[in-house]
Amino acid sequence: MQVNGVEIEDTFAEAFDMIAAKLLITARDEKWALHAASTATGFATSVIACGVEAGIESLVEPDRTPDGRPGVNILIFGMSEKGLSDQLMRRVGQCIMTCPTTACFNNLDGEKTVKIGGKLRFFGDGFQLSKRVDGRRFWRIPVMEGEFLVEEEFRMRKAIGGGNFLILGENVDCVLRAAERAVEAIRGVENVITPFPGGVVRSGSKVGSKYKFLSASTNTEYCPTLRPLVKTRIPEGVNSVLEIVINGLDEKSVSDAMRVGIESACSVEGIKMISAGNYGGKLGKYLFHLHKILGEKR
Amino acid sequence: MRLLLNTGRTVDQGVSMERGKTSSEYFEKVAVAFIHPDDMKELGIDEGDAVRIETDFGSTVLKCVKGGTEKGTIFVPMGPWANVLTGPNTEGSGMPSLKGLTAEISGTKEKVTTLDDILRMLGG
Amino acid sequence: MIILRPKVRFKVPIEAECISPDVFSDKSMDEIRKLEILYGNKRKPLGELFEIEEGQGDGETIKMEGDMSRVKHVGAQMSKGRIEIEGDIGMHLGREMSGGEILVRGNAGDWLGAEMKGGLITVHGRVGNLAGAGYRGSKVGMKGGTIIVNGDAGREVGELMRRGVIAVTGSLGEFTGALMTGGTIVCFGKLGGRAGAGMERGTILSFDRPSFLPTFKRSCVYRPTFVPLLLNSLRKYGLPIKREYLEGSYERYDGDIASLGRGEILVWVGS
Amino acid sequence: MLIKNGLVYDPLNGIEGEKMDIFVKDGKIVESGDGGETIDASGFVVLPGGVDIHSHVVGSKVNLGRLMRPEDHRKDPVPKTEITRSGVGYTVPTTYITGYRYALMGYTTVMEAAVPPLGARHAHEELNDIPMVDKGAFILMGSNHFVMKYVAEGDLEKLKNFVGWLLKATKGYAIKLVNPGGVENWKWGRNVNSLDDKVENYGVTPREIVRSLAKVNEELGLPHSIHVHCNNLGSPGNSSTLIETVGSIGAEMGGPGSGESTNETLKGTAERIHITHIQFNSYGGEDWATISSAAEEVAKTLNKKKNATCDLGQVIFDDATTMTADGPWQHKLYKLTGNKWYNSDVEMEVGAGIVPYTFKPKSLVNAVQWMIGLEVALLVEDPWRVVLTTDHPNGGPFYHYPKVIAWLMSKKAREETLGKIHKSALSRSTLPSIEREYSLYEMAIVTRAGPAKLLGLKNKGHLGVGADADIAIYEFKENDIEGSFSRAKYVIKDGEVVVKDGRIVKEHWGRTFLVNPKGELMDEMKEEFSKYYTVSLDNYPVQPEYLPRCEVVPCR
Amino acid sequence: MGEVYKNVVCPFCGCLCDDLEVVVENGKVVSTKNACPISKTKFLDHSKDRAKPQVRKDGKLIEVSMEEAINKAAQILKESEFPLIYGLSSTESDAQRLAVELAEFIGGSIDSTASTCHGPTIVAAQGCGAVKCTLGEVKNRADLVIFWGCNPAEAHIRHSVRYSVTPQGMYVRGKKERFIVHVDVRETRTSRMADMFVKVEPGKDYELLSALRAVIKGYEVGDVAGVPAEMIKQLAERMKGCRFGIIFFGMGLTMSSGKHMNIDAALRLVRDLNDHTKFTITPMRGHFNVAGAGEVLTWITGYPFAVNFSRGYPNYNPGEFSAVDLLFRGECDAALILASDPVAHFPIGASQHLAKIPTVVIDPKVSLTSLIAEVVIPCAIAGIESEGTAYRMDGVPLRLRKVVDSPYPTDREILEGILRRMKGC
Repeated sequence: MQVNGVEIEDTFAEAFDMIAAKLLITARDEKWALHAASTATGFATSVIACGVEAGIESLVEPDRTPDGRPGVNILIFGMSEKGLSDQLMRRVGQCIMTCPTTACFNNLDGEKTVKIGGKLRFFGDGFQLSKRVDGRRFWRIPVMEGEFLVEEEFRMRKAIGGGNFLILGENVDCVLRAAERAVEAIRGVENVITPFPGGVVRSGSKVGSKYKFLSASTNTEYCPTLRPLVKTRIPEGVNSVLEIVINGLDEKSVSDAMRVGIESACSVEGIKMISAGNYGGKLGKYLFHLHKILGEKR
Repeated sequence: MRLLLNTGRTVDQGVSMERGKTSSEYFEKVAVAFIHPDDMKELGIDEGDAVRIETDFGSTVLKCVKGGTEKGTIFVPMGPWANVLTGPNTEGSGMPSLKGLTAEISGTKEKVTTLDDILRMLGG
Repeated sequence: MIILRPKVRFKVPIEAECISPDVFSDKSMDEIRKLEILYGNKRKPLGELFEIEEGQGDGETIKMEGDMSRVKHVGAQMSKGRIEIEGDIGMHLGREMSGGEILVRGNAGDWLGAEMKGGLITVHGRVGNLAGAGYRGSKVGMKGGTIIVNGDAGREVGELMRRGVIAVTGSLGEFTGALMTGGTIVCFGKLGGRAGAGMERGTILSFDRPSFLPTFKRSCVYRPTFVPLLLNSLRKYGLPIKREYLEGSYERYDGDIASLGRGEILVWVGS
Repeated sequence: MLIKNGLVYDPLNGIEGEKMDIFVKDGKIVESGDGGETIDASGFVVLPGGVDIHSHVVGSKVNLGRLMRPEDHRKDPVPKTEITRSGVGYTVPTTYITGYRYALMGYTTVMEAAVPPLGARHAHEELNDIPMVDKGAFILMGSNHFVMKYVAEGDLEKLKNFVGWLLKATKGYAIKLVNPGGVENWKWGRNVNSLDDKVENYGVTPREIVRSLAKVNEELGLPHSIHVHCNNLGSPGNSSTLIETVGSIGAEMGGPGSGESTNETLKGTAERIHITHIQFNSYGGEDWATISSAAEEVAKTLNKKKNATCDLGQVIFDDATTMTADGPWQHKLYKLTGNKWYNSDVEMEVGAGIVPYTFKPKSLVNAVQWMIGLEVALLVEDPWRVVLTTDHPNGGPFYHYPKVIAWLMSKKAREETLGKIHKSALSRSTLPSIEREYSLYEMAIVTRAGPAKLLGLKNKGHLGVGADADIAIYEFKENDIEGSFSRAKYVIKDGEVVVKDGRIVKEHWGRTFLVNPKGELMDEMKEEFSKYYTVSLDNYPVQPEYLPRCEVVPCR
Repeated sequence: MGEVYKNVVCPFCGCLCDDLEVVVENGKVVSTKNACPISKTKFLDHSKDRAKPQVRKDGKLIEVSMEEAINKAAQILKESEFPLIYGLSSTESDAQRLAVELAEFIGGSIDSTASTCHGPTIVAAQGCGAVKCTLGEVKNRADLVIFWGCNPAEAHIRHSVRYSVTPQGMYVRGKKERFIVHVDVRETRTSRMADMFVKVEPGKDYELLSALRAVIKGYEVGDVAGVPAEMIKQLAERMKGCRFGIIFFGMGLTMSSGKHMNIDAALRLVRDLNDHTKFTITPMRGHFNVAGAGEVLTWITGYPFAVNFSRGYPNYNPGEFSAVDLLFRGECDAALILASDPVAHFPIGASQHLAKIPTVVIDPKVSLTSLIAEVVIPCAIAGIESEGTAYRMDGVPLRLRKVVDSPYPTDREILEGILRRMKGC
C-alpha cells in the first residue's frame, strides 16, 4: 500500500489499556491557561518514568467553557486508577492551583471518580467554600491572588495508550518536518494527545535490554547508526526515523489520529515509509493495522 | 411632617383599660399621641391640640401630649386608635407591624376620632 | 396532561398536596376526582371543587388554571413530572419537593419550595415570604434544587438554606438568606436590608448595592471564578444576565461575623 | 372478668409460663370470679402491666423540649379518633399520645423522673393530661439549697424534716439526685468533676449529698430508694465516678446471689441506691477518641453491691431529645453538637438543659453507648436489680422498648445491629461475645416485676390476688420479638380493657402515686424561704386540686 | 372589716406577684395591699363595666339568657368550615385546656395573644434554644440586669422591686450590687432606674445585638444603630465580666423591625456569653397567663400557638395559622374570642374581618371585640372570681385564687357547655 507514493508497511501499532482524565483549565486569558496546562502536562511523556503521560488536547473558546473564559483541555493518562489519581492531585495542586487566575474543571464522563477539589480544599485551612452548580460540586479555595475554583471530583475512564507510527525518511530534516505536520494534523482530532516533546519521540524503545536492571532500551531495529550491526528494519535510503506516539480515549480517536497523522506525514518529500511499533501482539490488546486504518477512509 | 411611629403599653393605658374600654378615661389616656416638643414646635401645635396621623394603613385624629418620646418619633399607646395606623401584614411571622412605622403628622382642627368612629371603620 | 380549574371561588383555605404528578401518575380520571382534599376543615373529593379534564400532552403534567391563591401544598414532596399553573397559587407550593418542575404564571404564596431538596420552580410573578426557607424549628431550609422568580419576593427568602440556587429578578425583602449555611441566592433587582443576617456559610450575589449589616466586613474587590460559572449555568432560565456581569469584578463582604462568618455577599462593581 | 388459658409470667409470684386463668373484679385481681367479660388468651402470653421506673414525660423541661422541636413533631402527627385525642409523637410526644403509646405496648405505670419542686404544679397538671397509665413524680433535690445547707451543717434531722415536707408539698414520690452539687455550680457557669469537689458557697461535696440523702431516704422509710443520676454523666472515663458513688452507700454485701437474697436486702433498712440510666455513666477511655465500655467493671460492682440497683438508659439509633436537670452536661453537649440548646435554671433548687440529638450507628461514640446499655443488662447477674429504660427521650423514645427487649432476648437481634455499627466499636465492649439471652421470665422482671418492687408499689408488677388489674396480653412470636411487644393484643387497666388488637378502645384515667412521710417545715426554713424565693410559701405547695385521682403509698 | 385574703396571686401581668392582700366586703373587693396601680384597679373595679349575655339580632346586640348565648355560640362553631379560637391569655389553664379540646373538636385554628407579643420569641427559641432561668435566680445572683426594648416601670410595675433591681438576694444585696442597663429607643421611667442607658435608633436593635455578638467574639465594630463604638465595647465588657447576667426584653424587640430575628440575635448573644460567664435571658410576658396558654397548647398539641386542627391533628405555622394572618387574609369564617380583646390590639385591617364573620366573645367585661360580636358570653374573672393555674413569665406555675363570687359562670364552665352542646348535637 502506498499513500502519496510513500510505502505503508503492512504492520500494526500495538496499543494498551490505560486510564485517563480530561481536565479543562480556564484562566483570564489563553496565555495563563496555557501556562497552567503546559506545566500540568510537563514531564509526562512516558508512564515508565513520569508516572503519567499527558498533553494538551485542545484550546477551548470562551463561549464553550463553563465560566466563559478561555480554556485548555488536557488529557492525562496513567496505568492504574491509583497512579493516575495520585498524579492528578500533584499536578492540579502544584501546577494549576499555583497558576494565576486559573480554574480547573472535569471534562470527561467516566465510570471512575477521583476526589481532587475534595482533597485540595484542605489547603483552604477551613476557609474553603463548597458550591454546587448544575449538580456538580466545586471548591473555592482562597489564594493570594483571589480564589482557586476546582471541581470536587474528576472522572476517569478506560483509555488507550501507545498508538503510534514511525516515519522513515531520507534525512532528519524531512522526517522532522513530516512529524511536525503529523502532530499539527493530530491536534485537530478530539480526545487524543501526543505526549512527547512537540508530539514527537526520537528514542523509540523496545522491550528488554541486555542489562538486567533495564526493562526497555533503545529500539535498535530502527536506529540508523546500527544498521550493519543488528537485525534492522530500516530500508535502504532511509537515514532517520521518528515516532509519533498517540494516547486517546478510545480506539476511534486513536485510529483517526493515526490516519490524519500518517497522511500529513506522507505529504512531505523525502519520506520513504511509514511503519509502526508492534511487539508481536504481546504488549497490548489494541492492534491498529496501518492498512486498515488508511483503507477505512477510501 | 414625616415621623416614626411607635406603639406600646403605658401605665395609664393599663389602668384605664381595667376601668373599661368604653370609659371616658380610656379615651382620654389612649386616644393620644406623644410628640417631642421640638417636633410640636415645627408642627405649630400645643399640648392638647388635635393632630391627624396617617400611615400606609390608615388615618386617625389624636390629641397631642407633649414629650415622652424622642425627636423625630411619635408614640401612641396600644389601643383602637393605634390600631388604625398599624399594619396587618405579618410577612409570614404572625406578628403584625406595630412599631417603627412611617407616619405623616399634621395639626388639624378636626375632632379627635371617637371609639364610635373606629367601630364604624370596623363595619361593626 | 390533566387540567384542573376551580369550580367556585374558595372562601376558606384548601390543602391539596394530592395535586402532584407522583399521586396522579398511576390513577384514572375517576380516581383523581375522588382524591381527598381539605376544604377548610372538611374533607372533600378533588372533583367536587375542581373541574378536571384530560388534555393533550404527557401523562406526568398537571395544568391548573384560575385563582388558586387559597390552594396550599400543591406539588408538595413531588419527585417527578411537571405542574403548570396559570393564575395565582397559595402557600407551600412545591414544599419539600425532590424533583420535577413547577411553573407558575401568576403570584405564589409564602413558603414556596420550603425545605425543597431538588427540582425546579419557576414563577413569573410575585413570590411571598420564606421561599426556599426552613419551617420554624428546622435546622435546614432548602437543601437543593432551583427557584427562579421573575418578579419580586418577600422576606426571609432562603432562610436556613443549605444548598441550591434561588434567583430573583425583582426586589427581595428583608433578611434574605438569614441564617443560611450554604447555597446561593442571586438578586438581580433590589436586595432588601439585613441580607445574610446570621449566615454561617453561603453566597448572596447582588447586582444592586444593598445596605450591609455592621457584621459584614468588606474584604476585597476581585473576580471570583465561581460567579461566571454560576451565571452561565443560570442562562437557560432566561434571567437578565448581562455580559458585564460575567466579566466584571465583585466586591466581597465576609459575614456574618456575629455568627460563623464564612458567608459572603458579592456585589457587582462593573467591569 | 376472666382471662382464660393464657400463658402467665408473674415473676413476683414465681410463676413462669404456666397456663392459668386470671379473675378480675373491681379493678383488682381476685381469687375467682363469676361471669363478666371473658378474654380467651389461649396461645397468648399474659404479663402484669409494664412499669417504667424512669421516663421524662411531663413538666417544665419536657414541655420546653416539645416547644423547641416543631421540626420533630411534624414527622409524627397523630390524628384524633372517635376515642382518642390528637397530638404528636416522635421524640417528645404530647401528653395524650404519651399515655396511648405506653398503653399500646402494655405499660400501665410510668414515673416522671425529674420534677423541680417549684415546677411540681406544672408537672401534676400535665400528669393529669396523661391518660391510660398510673404515674408518679420524682422530686429533684441534689442541688436544693436547704438540702445542701443541712448537709453542710451535718444536721440530718433538719434534712429529714425538709425532705419529708418537700415530698409532701410537691406531691412527689421519690428523692431524685441529678449531678448532685454540680447543678448548683452550673448556676455560676461551672460544674463539679468528682465526688469530692466542693459546691461553691456551701462547701459540701457530692459524696456528702448522696450519702446524707440515702440515709434520710431510709429513715423516712420511703418506698423507693434514692434515685441517682451520677456526676460526670456523659464523659469518657466516668465509670469511676459511678463506682465510687455506689461504693459510698451502705455496706458491702459480698458474693453474687439470687433473686431471693435481693428481696432480703431490699426489705431491710440498709441504705439503697438506684443508679439511673447507668449506660450514660459506664464509660471507659480518656476522651471521645478512646471512649470504651466500662460495663464489665460496673456490672462487677453491681453484682457485689446488693443495695444498688439500676436502669439502663439504653440508646436507640434514632433521633432523641436529650433533657436533664444536668445543666452543665447539656451545655457541653450543645458545644459538641452545635444543636439548639435550652437551659432553664430554677431558683434555690435545680436547673435543666435540653439539646436535640441523633444517635447514629456509624458514630463510634454512639455505637459504644449502644453496646454499653445491653452489656450492663446482660452482665449484671440478678435481673431484679436491672430495669429496662431508655431514659426517654434521652437515649431514645420509650416506644422503642420492644426493640430493647428483642436485643436482650435474642443474640441474633443483637448481631444484626452489631453488623451495622461503627466497626472500631466492636473491640471496645464485650457485647459481641456475650451469649446470654433473657428468658421471657427475666424480661418480665426487668420491665414489670423488678421496677414495681424497686418502687415499692405492692399492687403493681404482679398478678397475684389483690394486685391492681393492670394486665398486658401479647401474641408472642419468637421470630418477631419487637413486633410482639410493640402492640399488645389486650391491655387491661384497672380491670377494664383499654387496648385491643393494638388499638386504644377506651380512654382511661389512671392515678398519681404519692408518699406521706413525716416532716414539717421549721420556722427558720420559713424565714429563709421568704427571703430567697420569689413565691410566697403559702403558694408553694401543690394544692389538692391538682390531684383529682391519687393514691398514697405507705412508707415502710 | 371584711374578709382578708393574703398572698393572693395578681391576675394582670406576667409578673404574677403573689403577695397581694385583698379585702372583700359584701362580695366586693374594697381594698388591696401590695398591688400596683393596674392590679389595684383590676381588683377594685372588678364588678364595673361587666358584659351581659347578648346575641346579635337584626344587627343589634340583644340581651339574652346565658343558655341562649351558649347555644348560639355552639351553633356558630358547628356551622363553620374554618373557625378560629383566639385569646386564652387572661384565663387559667383548665379553661385553656378546654379551648384546645374545642379547637380540636371543631377542626379549627387556635392561637393565643402570644402571636402578637412574644410569638417571635418562641419562633426564635425554636431555632436556637434559649438560656433562661426563674426570676429568683435573678434576685439571688444577677449582678448585671439589662432591660432591652421593654418598660417594666410602666408595663410590669413591680418587676424591679420583686425580682430584678432592688430586692435583697442571696448573693446580690440590693440595687447597689447590681448594674442596671436599659436599651431602648427612648428614655422612659425604666431608664431612670438604670446605671447605663443605651439609646438605639428605632428599628435597629438587630444591628446592635449582632454587633455585640461580634465584639464578644473579638471583632471590632464602629458605631452601630446610633450607639458609639466605645459604648458597645463597654457594654460587651460588662456582659463578659459579670458573674451572672440577664437580659429582660419586651415588645421593643418582638414588634419592631426584625421581629423574631431580633430575638434570634438576642438569644444567640446570650448563648455565646455562656462561653465566658453565666448569662440568661427572659421575655417580659404581658398577660398574666399568656405563658400558660403556651404551656397548655404545647403539652396537648406539641406547639405553643398558631395551631390548626383541620387535618384532625395539630399543625403549626405562625404566619399561616396565627390570628392576625387568618383574619387579614379573610380566611376564617367564624371566631371564638376568649380572654382577650383583639379589636383593642390588632391592626384594624385584621379586626375588620372579625366584624364580618360571626364572632363569639367570652369576656367578663365589655370589650371592644364584644361590641362587634355576634354573641357575647360574660364570664367570671379568672383570678378574682374563679381559681385555676397561671404561669409566670419565667414558667413558674401559681394557683390563682377566688376572692369573690361571680354572677357568671367561669370560662371553664362556659367552654364545657359549648363542648357539651356540640358533642350532643
